[in-house]
Amino acid sequence: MNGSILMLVTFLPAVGALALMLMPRNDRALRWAALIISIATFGLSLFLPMYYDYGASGFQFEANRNWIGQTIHYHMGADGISMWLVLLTTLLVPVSVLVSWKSIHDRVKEFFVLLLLLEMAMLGVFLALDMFLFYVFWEATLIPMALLIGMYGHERRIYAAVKFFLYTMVASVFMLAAIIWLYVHNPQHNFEYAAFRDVIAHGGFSSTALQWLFLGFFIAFAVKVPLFPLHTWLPDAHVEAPTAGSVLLAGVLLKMGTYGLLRFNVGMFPDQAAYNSSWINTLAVIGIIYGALVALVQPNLKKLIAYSSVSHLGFVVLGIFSLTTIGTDGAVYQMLNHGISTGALFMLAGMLYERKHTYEFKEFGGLATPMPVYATFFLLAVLSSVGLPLLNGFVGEFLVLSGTFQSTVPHGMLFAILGSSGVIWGACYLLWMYQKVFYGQIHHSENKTLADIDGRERISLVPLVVMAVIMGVASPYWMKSIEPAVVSTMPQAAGIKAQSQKDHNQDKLNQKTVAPALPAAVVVQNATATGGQK
Amino acid sequence: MNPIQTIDYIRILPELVLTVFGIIVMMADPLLKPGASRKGLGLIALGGTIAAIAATFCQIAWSARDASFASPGWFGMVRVDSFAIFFHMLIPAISGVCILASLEYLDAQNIRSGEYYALILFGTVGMVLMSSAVELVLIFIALEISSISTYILAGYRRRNAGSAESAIKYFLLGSFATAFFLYGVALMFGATGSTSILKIGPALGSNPGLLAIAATALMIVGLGFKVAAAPFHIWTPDVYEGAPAPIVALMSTGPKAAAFAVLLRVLFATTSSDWLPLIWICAALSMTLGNFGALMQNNVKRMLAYSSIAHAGYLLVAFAASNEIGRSAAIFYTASYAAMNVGAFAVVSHFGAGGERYVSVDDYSGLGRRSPLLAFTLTIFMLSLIGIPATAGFLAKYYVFNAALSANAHPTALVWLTIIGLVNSAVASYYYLRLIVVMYMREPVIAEAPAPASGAMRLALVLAAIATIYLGVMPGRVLTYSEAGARDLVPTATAAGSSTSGSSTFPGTVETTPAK
Amino acid sequence: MVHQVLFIVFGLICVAGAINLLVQRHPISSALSLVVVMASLALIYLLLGAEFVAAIQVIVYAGAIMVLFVFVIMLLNAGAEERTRGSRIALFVGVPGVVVLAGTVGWMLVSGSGRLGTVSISSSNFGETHNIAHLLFRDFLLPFEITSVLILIAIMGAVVLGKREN
Amino acid sequence: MVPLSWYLILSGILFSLGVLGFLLKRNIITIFMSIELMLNAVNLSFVAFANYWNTHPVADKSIVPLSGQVFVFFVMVVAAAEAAVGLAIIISVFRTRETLNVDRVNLLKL
Amino acid sequence: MTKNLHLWVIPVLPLIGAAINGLLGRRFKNAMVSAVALLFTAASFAWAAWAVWSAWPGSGIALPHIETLATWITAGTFSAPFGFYLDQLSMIMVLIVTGVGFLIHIYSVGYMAHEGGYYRFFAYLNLFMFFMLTLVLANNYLLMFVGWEGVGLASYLLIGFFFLKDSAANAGKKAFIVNRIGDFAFLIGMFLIIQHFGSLNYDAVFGKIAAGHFTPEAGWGLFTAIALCLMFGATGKSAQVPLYVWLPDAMEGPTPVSALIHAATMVTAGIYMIARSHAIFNLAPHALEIVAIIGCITAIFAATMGMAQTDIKRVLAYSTVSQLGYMFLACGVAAYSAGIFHLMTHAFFKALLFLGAGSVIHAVGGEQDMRRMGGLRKLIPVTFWVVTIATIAIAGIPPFAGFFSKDEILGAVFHSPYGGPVIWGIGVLTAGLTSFYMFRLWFMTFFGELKLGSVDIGEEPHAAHAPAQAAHGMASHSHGHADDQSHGHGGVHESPWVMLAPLVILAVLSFVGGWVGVPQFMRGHNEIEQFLAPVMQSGPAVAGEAVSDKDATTSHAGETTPENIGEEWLLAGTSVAAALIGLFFAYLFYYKNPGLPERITTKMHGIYMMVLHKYYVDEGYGAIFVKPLLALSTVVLWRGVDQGVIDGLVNGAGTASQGVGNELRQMQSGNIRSYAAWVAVGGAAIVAYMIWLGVTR
Repeated sequence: MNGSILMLVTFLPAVGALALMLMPRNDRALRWAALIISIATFGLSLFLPMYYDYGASGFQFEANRNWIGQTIHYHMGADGISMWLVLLTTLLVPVSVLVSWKSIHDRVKEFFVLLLLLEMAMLGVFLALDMFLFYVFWEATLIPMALLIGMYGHERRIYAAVKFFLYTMVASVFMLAAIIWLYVHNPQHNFEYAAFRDVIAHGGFSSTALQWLFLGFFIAFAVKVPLFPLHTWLPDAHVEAPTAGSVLLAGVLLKMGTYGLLRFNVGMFPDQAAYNSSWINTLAVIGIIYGALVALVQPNLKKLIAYSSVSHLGFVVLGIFSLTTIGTDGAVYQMLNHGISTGALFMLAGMLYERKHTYEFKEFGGLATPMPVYATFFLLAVLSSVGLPLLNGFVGEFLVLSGTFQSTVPHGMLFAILGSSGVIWGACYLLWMYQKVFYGQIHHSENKTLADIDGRERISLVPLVVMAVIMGVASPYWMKSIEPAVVSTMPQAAGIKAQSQKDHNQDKLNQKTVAPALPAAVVVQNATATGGQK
Repeated sequence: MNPIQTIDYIRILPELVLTVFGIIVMMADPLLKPGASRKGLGLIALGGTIAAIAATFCQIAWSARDASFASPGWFGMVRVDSFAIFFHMLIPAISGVCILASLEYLDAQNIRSGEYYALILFGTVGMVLMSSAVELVLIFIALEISSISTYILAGYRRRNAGSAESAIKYFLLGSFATAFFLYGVALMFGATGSTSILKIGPALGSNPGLLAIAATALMIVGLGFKVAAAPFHIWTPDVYEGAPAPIVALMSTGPKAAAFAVLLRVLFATTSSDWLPLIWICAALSMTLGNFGALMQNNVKRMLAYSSIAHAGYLLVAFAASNEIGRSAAIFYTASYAAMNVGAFAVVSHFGAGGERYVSVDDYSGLGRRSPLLAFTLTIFMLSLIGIPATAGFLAKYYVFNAALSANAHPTALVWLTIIGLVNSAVASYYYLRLIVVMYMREPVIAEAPAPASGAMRLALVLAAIATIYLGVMPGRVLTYSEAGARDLVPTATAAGSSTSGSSTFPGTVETTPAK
Repeated sequence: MVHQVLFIVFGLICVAGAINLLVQRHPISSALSLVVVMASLALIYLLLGAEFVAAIQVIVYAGAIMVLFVFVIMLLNAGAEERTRGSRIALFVGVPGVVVLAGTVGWMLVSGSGRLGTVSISSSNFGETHNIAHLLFRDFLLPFEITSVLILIAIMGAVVLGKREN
Repeated sequence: MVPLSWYLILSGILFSLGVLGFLLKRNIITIFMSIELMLNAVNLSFVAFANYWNTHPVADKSIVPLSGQVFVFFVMVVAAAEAAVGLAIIISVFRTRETLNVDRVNLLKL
Repeated sequence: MTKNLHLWVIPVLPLIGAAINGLLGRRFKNAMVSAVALLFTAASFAWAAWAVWSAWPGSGIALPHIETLATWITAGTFSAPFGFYLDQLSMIMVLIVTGVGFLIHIYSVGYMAHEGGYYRFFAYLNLFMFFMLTLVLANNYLLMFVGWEGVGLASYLLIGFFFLKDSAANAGKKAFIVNRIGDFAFLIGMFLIIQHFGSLNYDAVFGKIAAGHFTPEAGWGLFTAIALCLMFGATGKSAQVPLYVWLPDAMEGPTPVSALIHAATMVTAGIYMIARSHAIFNLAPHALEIVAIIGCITAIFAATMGMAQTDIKRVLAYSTVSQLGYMFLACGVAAYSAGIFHLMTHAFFKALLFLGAGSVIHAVGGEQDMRRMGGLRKLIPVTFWVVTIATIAIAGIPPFAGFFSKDEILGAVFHSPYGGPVIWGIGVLTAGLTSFYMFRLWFMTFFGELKLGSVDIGEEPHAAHAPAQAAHGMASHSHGHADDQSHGHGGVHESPWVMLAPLVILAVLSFVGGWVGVPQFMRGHNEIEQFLAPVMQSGPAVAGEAVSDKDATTSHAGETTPENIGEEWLLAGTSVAAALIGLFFAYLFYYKNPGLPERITTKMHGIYMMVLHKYYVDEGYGAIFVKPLLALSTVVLWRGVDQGVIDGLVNGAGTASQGVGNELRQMQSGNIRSYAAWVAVGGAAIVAYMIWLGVTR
């Protein structure tokens, strides 16, 4: 199992897309072809966890060849973080092919071609270890997604597509500038992630320069996440996007943002990350609460889920910028969870749309009676999204929050407490939504005869629900590969504690109440520290 | 003994070949029936461009055999170094594709005269010569050849008032600018007693006198006009709108590339770098004016005209970097821009149909449904113009900004220029995207479906698309050429590089980043 | 001394002709004043010891080119131009620009006049035709040949654009 | 003995008048004439410089003062060519627009 | 090598039952469904009994007995297992849960027989059993939290069982969210524990404490913080002030659910949690203080509200709240075992009361308003007798169960530094009120004459159900609430034995249940005290000093000197007296001359209205929290910030740049001379600039 596996996984969808382009416009055949290709990709990607060396940290399955001259390489590799994100992607794509089975009947070929191209680009983003390559894939995700929204969306689809495109485009040029700047100042004259890391570490750049670079990367990722003030493209994009689009947008594209924050902002700029953590965490917490509150009052099912994403991704960012191993583990896990639970929610919303052609709550109500199975699936998705223990959502949220709570970044405790209030809000808006859709009397007579979900839809939902349960009870299986990756991405998790303890006094105070009474506390800290290095 | 050797003829072989073919076309034209299609002549002209490329290969072979080939010939008039050879390759290729696009176009516009192709070929002679000329007078004449031929071609749709107007505008303003250029040449002659670029540089040294400075300024005016850089860009939209689409394809790339070649030769001849701030300003202005001007355009040709202004701006960023990377970036950019822009205008000229009826953005609505392939190719070109990765446009931009950031003269200023450029390219994505949006996301507004593209047009589109993708994915080979060209351009690249960091009154050259 | 007087005289005639070109409203008068400018320039060329150039200045410019102009004016029987206010820019932006341009260049020349030194009617056979010919057909052979292409284009262009629609 | 600068200033004046003519004249043909005026100005400075370099011989043998006059020759050729083409274009404009007033030739704008 | 009891089986069995019924139940017959449900519950009860028996103190298995199944979460240095913890405390709890739970399952078979969604009901019920057992058997706080949240979910589902009724759906949602508010605090508490103990396992945490380098905090410190967080969590689950509001609404659920979840088991989870964390509480005097006060307030507050209710189930609901207040009070005065004791007895008699009430409602065909009842004594004798027993028990009249536990608590309160005579007084008063409203219920229901339908006050029957009956298999036609008895059985009738059997068993328990805790001064041995002692003592002796020597004197009154035996008798006497007074007034108002209440209420109308409307607490919460929050979200955040500010800026930037574009295009006037002007100006500028440069150099 050498690097070739990653190349296969990444480019099989592209090849498939090419094949689809050449196929005749026979919708049925096209659907099946797309399904087979995406499932094949998923099957292929299963090799990664199978042959992953869980003992080792760092990147595996690496492939590194010259691409353009000596400077730009085709360098791919997977570690515990990217591997699972890859699997998430390859899992969600066949699923979204299934949900688009009937809902897409016009320009089917283009749709699946775009879908597969999108998959290729997304996989590339998670696997690229050469910053240039990374940027190439990063931008490459933009077009297919924008087209998917714009070609297959609903009424205001064009506005949404353009908004999505411009938001991301404007933001990512800053990242490009930062990347080029780093390349220019990189003595090795290449775009290697590792090389960038140590040129930043030992390049002796002024902190001002590093701060600007940090921000350059940050803005690009913050828009994708999306972090609080930059989130307004998300609701529009989601509401207008076709179901498959929403699933992948929420399930994977947003993760690209958090992945970037973790891998690059924190991974390459440890000191800046610590230095900026407080306002970033503030934004994250605002996002958590703000997203929830706005979700609470949405009259539109999909908008509600979209805003809930803002809230959930807030947890992820909080976890990453808690700069603790636990918090970041939780954040990575939460990425996967959100992909699964929110993906499922969007699929369910889409199924409802296929039947009712609206997302407005006032059109629903009492649907539990005509669609019991659907209601059950929906309930499970909601619960996993609410973060009910024994479902996946809880593990992530709990680790994020407890990580943040113990973190020594400024006001860690405060952020954790505010963030924890998310559990209340989550319950509020999601149960509210569930009640609006399923409980009470049926007000619209046509709803009485709505068909329950059929076999295809069940098949498309089952994997996600099952994963939600498994990931809720068997998290160590994932952690054993995620944690080493996290540790090697942010070895400073321990270091920062030490130094930031010096310069954040209010944190010292927190400790003081304990320190005399409780050597245990200190023990824990050191333990985490050592845990960091190992 | 005869001072003119074979090697000298080889030095101008492409020009000779093109001239010969041009004359053939010209002679053959009267033999054809007045009403008959001139496709045949077009094919001959195409053969001419191909032959020119072949001639260039012959030059390459020769230069490989004979080291003295790269030294000036014709009594120091031309210098066929790898820089010149790059453009000897590029420009005939551009003309060839434009001719391919014209074959169908002329019939569609029902223009029945073969001079068209002859003019393209002669114009190409001028452009090719511009890239290898090292003597201001020769440059001037070559410039005039290419300009005058494009003046005429711009006015080729004689039934159409717009075409005539664009011709007159282009002609008057062009001559106006040429006069400035010429005045500059005169002053340069006065300052140095010579007009050979090779002699000017040493004569001026790094601290030229006022005359020389004024001369440089005036020449920048003239050439800035030709490359449509702000503040001399103003003619572009009108001329491009009126001129026949394939000709726009040509003149937005061919003469531009040649003019940039001249600009490179002229600016980097003198080791003084007084012009850096000017170029900085021109670059920033061009990018901004171009992109913002295009935002609200509803006429695709005008929109692309503004975009070409903006792209001239990006290219000038590479000049502003004024280092070897910058020069090679500029050379590469001309090629990439040629690839995508020729393609885009080829699509426009095909879609425009008879009398160029359909040139507004809305006309493109639903093209994605009605002729997916055409839409797809146009999408490729648009994406490349936006600068989406895996297209020529992206790599070209990347190299330009890379050059700007790696410059060691005024780093801060260039960082800002880079930021301006990147933000601009983000803004620009809006109006390029608009075309994609209407093609794929709106329903058709015009009844008749676009006529199927002729074989030649298909070929032209495919070539342009392949070039765009190739330069975006596998640019290695072309890059090595452009780097070689950059090296030959200024034999003492290091000297130039160091001198760029010479004294200058450019604002805000504060080092924020102590690069180790 | 003579030289100076002659220069001043013909210089003034030049400028006067140029200004007249501007103020005259009928193209024909403008054309004729341009002829005046050219003629007097030819004389100034003589002062500078450029016989050949002076000659072709009269023959080619004043002769051929201006005749062409006049011919076209007649062809299109262009009347006196109407003073339309098409462009305020030209007036309020362009003219100051020109003033600045002239000012700077002029200032530059005046200030540099000391360094530039003087010119005189050279006794040498400088500017004689055979010297020029030698230069033209040897050093400038390539440009000379290339001009043929230029002229070819010009002719073709004139034909293409001028010929009646069929 | 006339200072070179006089000639240059004269040419400068003529050039500026040419530019002014371009800006202020309305008749296309006249505008074209002003361009010719500009070219003449340039020629003047060429010739003047030629004479200057001739009277001030320099060490560098590669400098050929007379080339200044040769340039004038080329400029005239170009001017002639431009005249031919330009007038042809003017004619075709007149055909389509029935006017020679530049202010009326503004179909293409914005 | 201690014997492996496979404790995990106890919770998992009901889970399997839930899974089977949930996934396949729709295809099953009701008989099949109930068979599955009962089977797995019974099995779980049996297994629990076996485990308890074989782990009984002195049986060779060291207590606490910990079994770890697998790691659940591990990250950094933190790790939480699927681990189970059996000690005396969890023994009691697990037996109560499985035992009572099993009885209620049986009862439900009869009670729910005619409901739609039968399988759904039992699936939820089993699911609840699973989570509740996880809660009591967990060996770490995180796993307890699993159960904690899980029971919340189950109660959400069961309260909302009749989801066609908006009131039911709302009540379920309210319950879940209010609980979540508590859970939020619980989470914070856990974070604190992790941060300072590095683990959430009981043995680790309590071990560290038992190792004893902590003295009780003088002021507000870490332990107070932890304790308060946990306490707040408990107030959510155990329906204490200020989070009690969900419990009365929870009565929307089917009656067996009210009995099982909202009386016997789930609501006592808070008490269990505090008792479980007593070691921490012992170190936080202030926290204990607050717990005591909250308990006390809740007790009296709920009792007063209970007096005015006319819905039989709501009366019981408020009485539950008030009884839970007692238990809180007990914990507050560090008399944990007393609290657990009351928890147990309360489980018996309150479950019995609810089931009895259910039987009554069943009998009168869905009527819940006591004012429409009366004279049922003859018609449903069995129910009458069992309810009587339960009433006496809760009223705290010896020798019934309630008396002993309540007496324990009051005694402890009286002596405790956190309690004292005042709180004790309130406790006694509450006891009186309890007995009053319970006997009020008793008289109104069983005496006088039946006035079914005659009185037309009280909440209107829910029209919701007319369509519901027609509706799908899932829809409930909820005869429990339908106001007509159109289906099946006609007039008032005794419930079937499948329902009565559990009642009888529970009646026996609520009679004798208290005898395990007869205090020494009554010549008893207070077995339960002894039994729990090892657990409660596991709180560090050092920490104990301040606290537990006092509660030693109180709760092990046996070891105390003769003269306060008298005092003990006195205390006991007072509470009994209070109960009897309550009984007397109830007799006076609701049996002797039923007109009296009206006159009183009209006389003191204001107070009555306030009490009747539960002091307008719900309305208050609505006005203070809910409405402003929604308004804020809609107006300020969504419309204001999101669409107004941010999108405004974004779109504004877009339009602005387009405007700029338009302005710039004006340069393109189309006039050649203007163009030339621009070129000339540009040229002039460049030349001027360059020359200036040249000069300045």
